[in-house]
Amino acid sequence: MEILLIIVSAIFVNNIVLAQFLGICPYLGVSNKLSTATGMSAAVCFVITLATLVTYLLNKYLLLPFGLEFLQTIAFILVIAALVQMVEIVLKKVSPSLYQALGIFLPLITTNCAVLGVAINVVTKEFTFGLPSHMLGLGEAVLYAFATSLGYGLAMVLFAGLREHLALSDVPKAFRGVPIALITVGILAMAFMGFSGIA
Amino acid sequence: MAVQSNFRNMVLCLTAVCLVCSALLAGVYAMTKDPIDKTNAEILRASIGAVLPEGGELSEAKDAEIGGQASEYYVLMRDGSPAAYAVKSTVVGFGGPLALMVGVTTDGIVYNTSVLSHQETPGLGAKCNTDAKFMGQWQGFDTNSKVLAVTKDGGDVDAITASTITSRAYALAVKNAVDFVRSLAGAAPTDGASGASVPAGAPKNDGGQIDE
Amino acid sequence: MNRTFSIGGVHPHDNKISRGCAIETLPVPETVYIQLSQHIGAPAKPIVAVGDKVKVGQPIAEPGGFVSAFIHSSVSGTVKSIAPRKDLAGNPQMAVEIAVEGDEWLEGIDTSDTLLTDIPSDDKAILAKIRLGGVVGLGGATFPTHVKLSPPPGKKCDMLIINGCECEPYLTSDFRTLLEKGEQVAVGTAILKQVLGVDQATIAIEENKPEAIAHMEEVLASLRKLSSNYAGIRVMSLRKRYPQGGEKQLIDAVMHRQVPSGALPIDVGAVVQNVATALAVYDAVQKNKPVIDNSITVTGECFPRQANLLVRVGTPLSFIIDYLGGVPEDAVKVISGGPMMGRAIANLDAATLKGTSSLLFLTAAQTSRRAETACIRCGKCADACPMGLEPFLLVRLARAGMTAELEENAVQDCIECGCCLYSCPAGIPLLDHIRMAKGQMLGIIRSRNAKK
Amino acid sequence: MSTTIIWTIVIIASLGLVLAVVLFLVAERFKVEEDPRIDIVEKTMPGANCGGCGFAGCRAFADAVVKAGNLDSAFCPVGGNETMKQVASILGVAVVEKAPSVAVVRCNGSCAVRPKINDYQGAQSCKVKAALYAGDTGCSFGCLGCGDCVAACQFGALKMNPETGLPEVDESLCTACGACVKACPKAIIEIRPKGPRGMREFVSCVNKDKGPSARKACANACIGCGICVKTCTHGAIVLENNVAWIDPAKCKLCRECEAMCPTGAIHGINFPKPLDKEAVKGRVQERQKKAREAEAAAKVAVEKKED
Amino acid sequence: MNKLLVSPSPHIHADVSTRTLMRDVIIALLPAVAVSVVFYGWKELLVLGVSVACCVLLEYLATRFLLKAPSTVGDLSAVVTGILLALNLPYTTPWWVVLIGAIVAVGVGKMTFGGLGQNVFNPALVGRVFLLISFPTYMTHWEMPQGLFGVDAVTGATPLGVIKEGLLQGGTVPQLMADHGYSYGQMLLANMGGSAGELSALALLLGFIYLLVRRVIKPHITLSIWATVALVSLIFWLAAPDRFTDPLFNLLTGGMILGSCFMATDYVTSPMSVMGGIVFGIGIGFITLMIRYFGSYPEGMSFAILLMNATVPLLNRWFHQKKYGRA
Amino acid sequence: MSKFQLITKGLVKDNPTFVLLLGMCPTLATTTSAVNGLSMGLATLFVLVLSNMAISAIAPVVPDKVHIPVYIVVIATFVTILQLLMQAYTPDIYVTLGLFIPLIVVNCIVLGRAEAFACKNSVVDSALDGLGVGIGFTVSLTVIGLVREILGSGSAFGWKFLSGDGMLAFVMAPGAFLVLGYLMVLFNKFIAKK
Ligand SMILES: Cc1cc2nc3c(=O)[nH]c(=O)nc-3n(C[C@H](O)[C@H](O)[C@H](O)COP(=O)(O)O)c2cc1C
Ligand SMILES: Cc1cc2nc3c(=O)[nH]c(=O)nc-3n(C[C@H](O)[C@H](O)[C@H](O)COP(=O)(O)O)c2cc1C
Ligand SMILES: Cc1cc2nc3c(=O)[nH]c(=O)nc-3n(C[C@H](O)[C@H](O)[C@H](O)COP(=O)(O)O)c2cc1C
Ligand SMILES: Cc1cc2nc3c(=O)[nH]c(=O)nc-3n(C[C@H](O)[C@H](O)[C@H](O)CO)c2cc1C
Ligand code: SF4
Ligand code: SF4
Ligand code: SF4
Ligand code: SF4
Ligand code: FES
Repeated sequence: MEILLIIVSAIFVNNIVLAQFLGICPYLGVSNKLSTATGMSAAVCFVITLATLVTYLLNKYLLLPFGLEFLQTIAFILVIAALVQMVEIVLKKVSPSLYQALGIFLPLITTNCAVLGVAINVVTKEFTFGLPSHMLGLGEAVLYAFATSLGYGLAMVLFAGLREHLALSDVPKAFRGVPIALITVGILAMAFMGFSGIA
Repeated sequence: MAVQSNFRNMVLCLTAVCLVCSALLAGVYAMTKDPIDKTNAEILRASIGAVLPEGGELSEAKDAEIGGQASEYYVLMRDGSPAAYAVKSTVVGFGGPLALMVGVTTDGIVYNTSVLSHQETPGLGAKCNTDAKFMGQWQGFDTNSKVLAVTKDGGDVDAITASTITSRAYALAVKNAVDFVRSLAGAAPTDGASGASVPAGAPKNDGGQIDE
Repeated sequence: MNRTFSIGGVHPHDNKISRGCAIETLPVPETVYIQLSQHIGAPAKPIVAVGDKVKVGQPIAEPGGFVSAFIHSSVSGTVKSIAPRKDLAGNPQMAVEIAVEGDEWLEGIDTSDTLLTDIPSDDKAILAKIRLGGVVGLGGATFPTHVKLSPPPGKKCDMLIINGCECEPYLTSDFRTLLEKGEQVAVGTAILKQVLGVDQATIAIEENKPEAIAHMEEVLASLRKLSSNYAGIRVMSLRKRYPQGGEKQLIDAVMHRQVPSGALPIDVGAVVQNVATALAVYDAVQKNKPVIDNSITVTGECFPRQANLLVRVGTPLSFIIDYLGGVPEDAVKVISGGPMMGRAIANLDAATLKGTSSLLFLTAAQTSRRAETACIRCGKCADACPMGLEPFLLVRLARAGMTAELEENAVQDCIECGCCLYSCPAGIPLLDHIRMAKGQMLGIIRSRNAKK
Repeated sequence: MSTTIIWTIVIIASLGLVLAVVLFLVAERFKVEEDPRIDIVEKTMPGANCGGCGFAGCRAFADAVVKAGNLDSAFCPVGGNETMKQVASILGVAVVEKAPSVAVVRCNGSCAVRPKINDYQGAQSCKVKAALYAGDTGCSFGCLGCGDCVAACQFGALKMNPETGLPEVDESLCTACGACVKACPKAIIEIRPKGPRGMREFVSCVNKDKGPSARKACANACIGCGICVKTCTHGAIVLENNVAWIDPAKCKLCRECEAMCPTGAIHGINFPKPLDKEAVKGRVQERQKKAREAEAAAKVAVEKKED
Repeated sequence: MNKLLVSPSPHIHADVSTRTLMRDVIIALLPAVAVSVVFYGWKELLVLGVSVACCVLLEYLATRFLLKAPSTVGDLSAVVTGILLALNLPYTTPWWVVLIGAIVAVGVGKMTFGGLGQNVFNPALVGRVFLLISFPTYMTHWEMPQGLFGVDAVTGATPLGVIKEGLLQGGTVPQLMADHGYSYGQMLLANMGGSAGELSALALLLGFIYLLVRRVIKPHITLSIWATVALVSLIFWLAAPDRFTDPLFNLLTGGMILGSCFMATDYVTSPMSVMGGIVFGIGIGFITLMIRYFGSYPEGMSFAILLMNATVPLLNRWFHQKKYGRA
Repeated sequence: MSKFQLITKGLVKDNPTFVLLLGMCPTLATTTSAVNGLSMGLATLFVLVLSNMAISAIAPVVPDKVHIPVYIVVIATFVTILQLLMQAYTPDIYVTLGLFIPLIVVNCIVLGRAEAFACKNSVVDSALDGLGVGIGFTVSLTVIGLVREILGSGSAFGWKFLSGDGMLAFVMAPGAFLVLGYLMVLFNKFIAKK
């Protein structure tokens, strides 16, 4: 039940894009086509989950013991940057086809604040999920990160579908492109508010 | 860019930059550590002070379980005996944890409350931290004569318009604090007074869930 | 419940107001203009010269390629010119101009009314007669019939369908042909059946023509008594729905088989021929009479006189119209063919072709297009499309020039039936755009196949 | 306190060290595989991706020229010689200059001179219209006026003139990409060399009908009378299928044909002075008379000799 | 006749137009409008009037000045939006809140996207949800007029709201239903409380049947919503009848009928193919129930429809009409 | 480009919010009121100026392949310094802006300026560039915050002119997107005049 709650909360209720405002730049940037959006979502899923795992451990076994919480920002971003690069290398070597599909998005992800945002959130924020508020354990943290990135993917794929549709519509000139995209996300965010309080 | 990369200068450069930066950071950290600690302490003291009467001597934080959660409280000593308690009480509101500091005098009267943190909706639940009428009613709320529940549930707490959930949570947090103070004093919890019932074995009642 | 096809379709009011008019023979005009391209495929090559005397039924042009057909003189007289002349769209087309002198028929043509029910047994000879008779499909596509009757080796025909649906509103010439020349159509069907080597033939008629259905059943019953050639031919009544007469829809309705995209009817064992084609086959094979005339419905509520006319090929349209009383004041559009698939005529001086089936006069109120407004995505076009396409989508893609997506969404399958444009509440010129996109797509597919 | 500071430095510095090593490996493993010149060439291209060069967009063009190593079969009509020079310098080859060209509309059957005989309802597209019938006017060759060419032009160089119902080319914007030529179902638009200072002489009609019917359909039609052919002393005019065409390579811009054309189908543009039709006509007639006389004289001479 | 008219085939057209379709929807909504005016009186008329007038005016202004095109108010779609928005609001909504709702519905939800046919979200629902979020007080609190069917209507809460509140306070469903005297017959005829569109299921169903008979809409979306709601709530209800409301209750309360018959079926914002429509309906039914059962809003229909609106482009991509002669 | 242009270009021509579409997350998340927007803008400005200066100083000696990590470290350092300072001296604002302070590290504006400008220009120019872009960002955020505050809370810079609430949607997530979308249209139409 608790696992279900974490998942539902992360994907729908506290959707990372529509409710938490993280990772908006690539969300607006690479959602023009459904195919790229899907690729980007998959890449984000992978990186967020992995980065959270690594930074969680880094925080727990390196920063906390030495009382260095204030280094979270700099340490996390360094690790994330390195991680993304490593993923790129490994992917290119191990599975060129996957690299073709996802690799091109990896550089974009370094400056995606969703990755750092989730990593920091997981180690600093208290979560409730209808339970006493608490910090997340490792398993929960990774699950939360994964579900959050699924939420990113969901928002991304929906949005890409909408944008592909809008690209073929007669949107007034002044609104074409980013403005109509923003307004569409606005309404989408409104619809997602319907999930609020699901617990 | 000016410099051609090779193994040595890459490693050297990055390490050097890290060294310099971390040194800088460490310096600033050392510089700001005291002010930060002081600010945090001040915030805490301010929130405690706001809910307790003037005068007397404040104790260090003491750990306790309040409303089923690990929390802390402070004792205001006057003339060698406790005069009032400042209790940190956390419950789940509409949008997430709602943390209050509740000042309760030994005779079970709420001196004042203040919101430490909340995640309620702006314009609705968030008014628990801004609405004068709602906040004012806690000063001198006598739990011996009044019932700590919103009027809708048969209590004496006037809810924020359209935010019964937040108001209920608020009331519960105060009640938890008062109950805790009473248990310190060995008195019966307010449940008896209010007549509200806690369903036995309700699944999440230890989580500060509003289950009344 | 009668059978019908399984996807889409519409129910326009059938308006068959000329159904009661018996076929009458139009007098021969003073001059005819016989176009050299009256069929799908390469234009025919003239084999007469200016000044030559010709007789009725004399070949004046020979096929210009494999898919092409003979063309015969429909009158007797002198060849005046062989030159470009504006066709009914106003585009110049090569045509043979013949000044009429008398009505002298070529020897060997049987002009009597005797019904000949005995079918020659030599299939090769029959095919040759059909070819030499210049028979082409008269159901609209004017595809040379002898080509259709020679299926590629290895492909077997299970069912011959004679298309008597005439599902277009207003048209009645096939109906009148069935009523008045039912016997000849039946014999023609038997000939086609024999050539194709099939056991089964179905004469498919929509239920709104009960007289024709009854008549054909009678005719077949009596013919069956004469010869075993007529066994296996039956009449099937179909529900009234446009475009039932579309080849693919008809095969679906009659045989419950669907012709795969890009394939031919023969790939699912079907050959479809129009009623008038069957008659033309009878004439060519039994009577040695090539295609020199055909029945044309002249109709329209605003038109003073409804008629079904037997018209010599090459008769100027204006001659027909004047014969019946001239163009009415309130008509704004004259259509060759039915209101759903016919072509609007831009030039009334043009002459009839073998495939001309009707002249329809419509008023502005009847035909004007609605002003185009935004697509409301009601899906009515998709519901109506008998090919299961999504016209609203095709048009969006076509306007954005998204060729790959157009192919994915099967624009090339469109049969141009017009159901989509007919149904659209927003007045969007769906078919106009789809037709263009389809043409472009077929070009792309063709050049791709050529490369392979 | 001081341990915190030390650990800060140690942890961040070692993180940096590890990272640097990793990045070095990245740098080692990934050498540039693609010819970097492709990117550079692509950047110099105009980026219109119009396909006017015959390749599938600017990138494909860049790829092709870099791989070929020369510019023999490639020319970007949009960027023109300017761009080609830059590309050539990137590739280190010489460039052959091409005469700058521009689109020319070869129909001058404005609404005024070409009466309508049909009305049209349907999608406003020349292609749709052309597939349906010959056009609203008696001329089955002329402009249909729905502006497919205008829509095809990415550079905004074409505009419909509502008065004439014909498209007009803005020469300053036209890049001679030829998109309009492909779009026009009536093959009316031609890409022609711009000519010295933009001066051009061309037959603004493509009607292949015989004289009388062409004339009947449109007062400005080329009726194939051949006067221009006879007038031109440079052999620049060809008459084929009842319509004349001026070969820009041979045309010397004397404008005599323009003056002589009985229907005004020949147009000269960008000439500094308006054409004094009568004067030129007189001059030509004079010359032709002389020529005829000379010829007659020669004939007489020949006859005499024979006698 | 001097000039022949030439156009591509076909040369005749069915006699439906956007305007006649919208007119039919308006006719279909009349019973519900009538019932609501009878029950709620002039206040409801005011809400309807402001909503329709403002929607139409805004569409007019937007087409003329934003799109610089001929006005499209003649197609009546703005009237439909106006009526549906009004039916989605409590009758006590102040006029200026209705005004804001109409501005958001037509201005943001429709005209920003380019007007009729271009929008991706249901305009009336964009308006309603915006108001719900912005003015929760007005949208969830009102006084009841005197009941006509002898029902003591004192609380301002809808049955869904009452049950939600009651459950939060530890009540059980059967007990709450009995306490408030809810009966299915009353819900079908005139279910006091809530917005005008929640009033009478019967009046709405009447309109729905009219639309079906006139072939304005096909029933697949509506039916799949109903089926999903019935099935899913049946499962929950059987599992815990104290905690979860029963299928009939869920079908008859809240915006279920209005939403499933009139709003989920909006052409513009629903999938084109039948299969897509069924999936769309299943999604709406499921999300509605999840919000009703587990969310903090008592009613989830509007959110569910808006959310599924967002999936329409994907559904249109994944589900197509069955094509002739293709596997 | 003159020094004056360096400072003013961020307002219109290279406006990071409306033209370059960078740093969208803080733009949307922290603009619930004019003051919040202003604070976020200033915080970003602080990091921008300092990191631009630092990076332009060290750029000549940074090997090409590690320049991104180096820049990130530099930026992260300034962000952390900012965090510490804010915690110490402006705790209220620190709490309000929350997560979005550390996220300045990944704000594409900061890294973008480093890459596009600082590493090729002098320290002074880089500082001015950071200042210019930072001012553009600050002004944009303040305007967005102001609009959202007026519509959502019925107040401006904390001064309440409506007794009740505004339209709450504007202080929540949907309103952020909507306001940015419509402001962008107005910006393009009336200010940038594209
Ligand atoms: C967007 C939104 C946010 C809400 N936020 C709160 C809140 O923060 N606190 C609260 O008690 N109720 C909040 N509510 C209202 C509850 O959903 C519910 O309607 C209300 O608490 C019922 O209590 P009432 O009896 O005061 O109407 C919110 C409602 C909406 C639509
Ligand atoms: C290029 C082409 C080739 C054809 N080849 C054959 C054929 O080999 N066998 C056959 O039975 N029909 C053939 N057909 C005829 C078509 O199947 C069909 O009968 C004809 O196009 C008329 O159909 P319609 O009036 O429904 O359009 C061919 C048609 C075309 C256009
Ligand atoms: C939409 C559509 C409707 C058609 N309707 C008829 C019809 O009513 N009667 C008919 O004989 N042919 C009709 N045809 C032509 C048939 O598809 C087919 O070409 C013809 O029956 C083949 O016979 P033929 O080769 O003898 O002409 C229609 C074609 C299409 C595409
Ligand atoms: C069957 C039908 C249902 C409609 N439902 C709605 C609706 O729920 N909300 C709305 O704003 N407009 C509705 N309209 C009107 C119109 O389609 C809608 O405003 C478009 O979304 C505007 O582009 C409906 C129209 C029809 C024909
Ligand atoms: S014309 Fe083509 S797209 Fe339109 S209904 Fe007919 S087959 Fe379908
Ligand atoms: S019928 Fe017309 S309005 Fe309806 S979906 Fe098709 S194109 Fe759009
Ligand atoms: S006018 Fe024609 S050739 Fe010139 S730029 Fe436009 S499309 Fe290209
Ligand atoms: S020039 Fe050609 S494409 Fe252009 S409007 Fe005329 S006919 Fe159409
Ligand atoms: S600020 Fe750019 S992704 Fe968040």
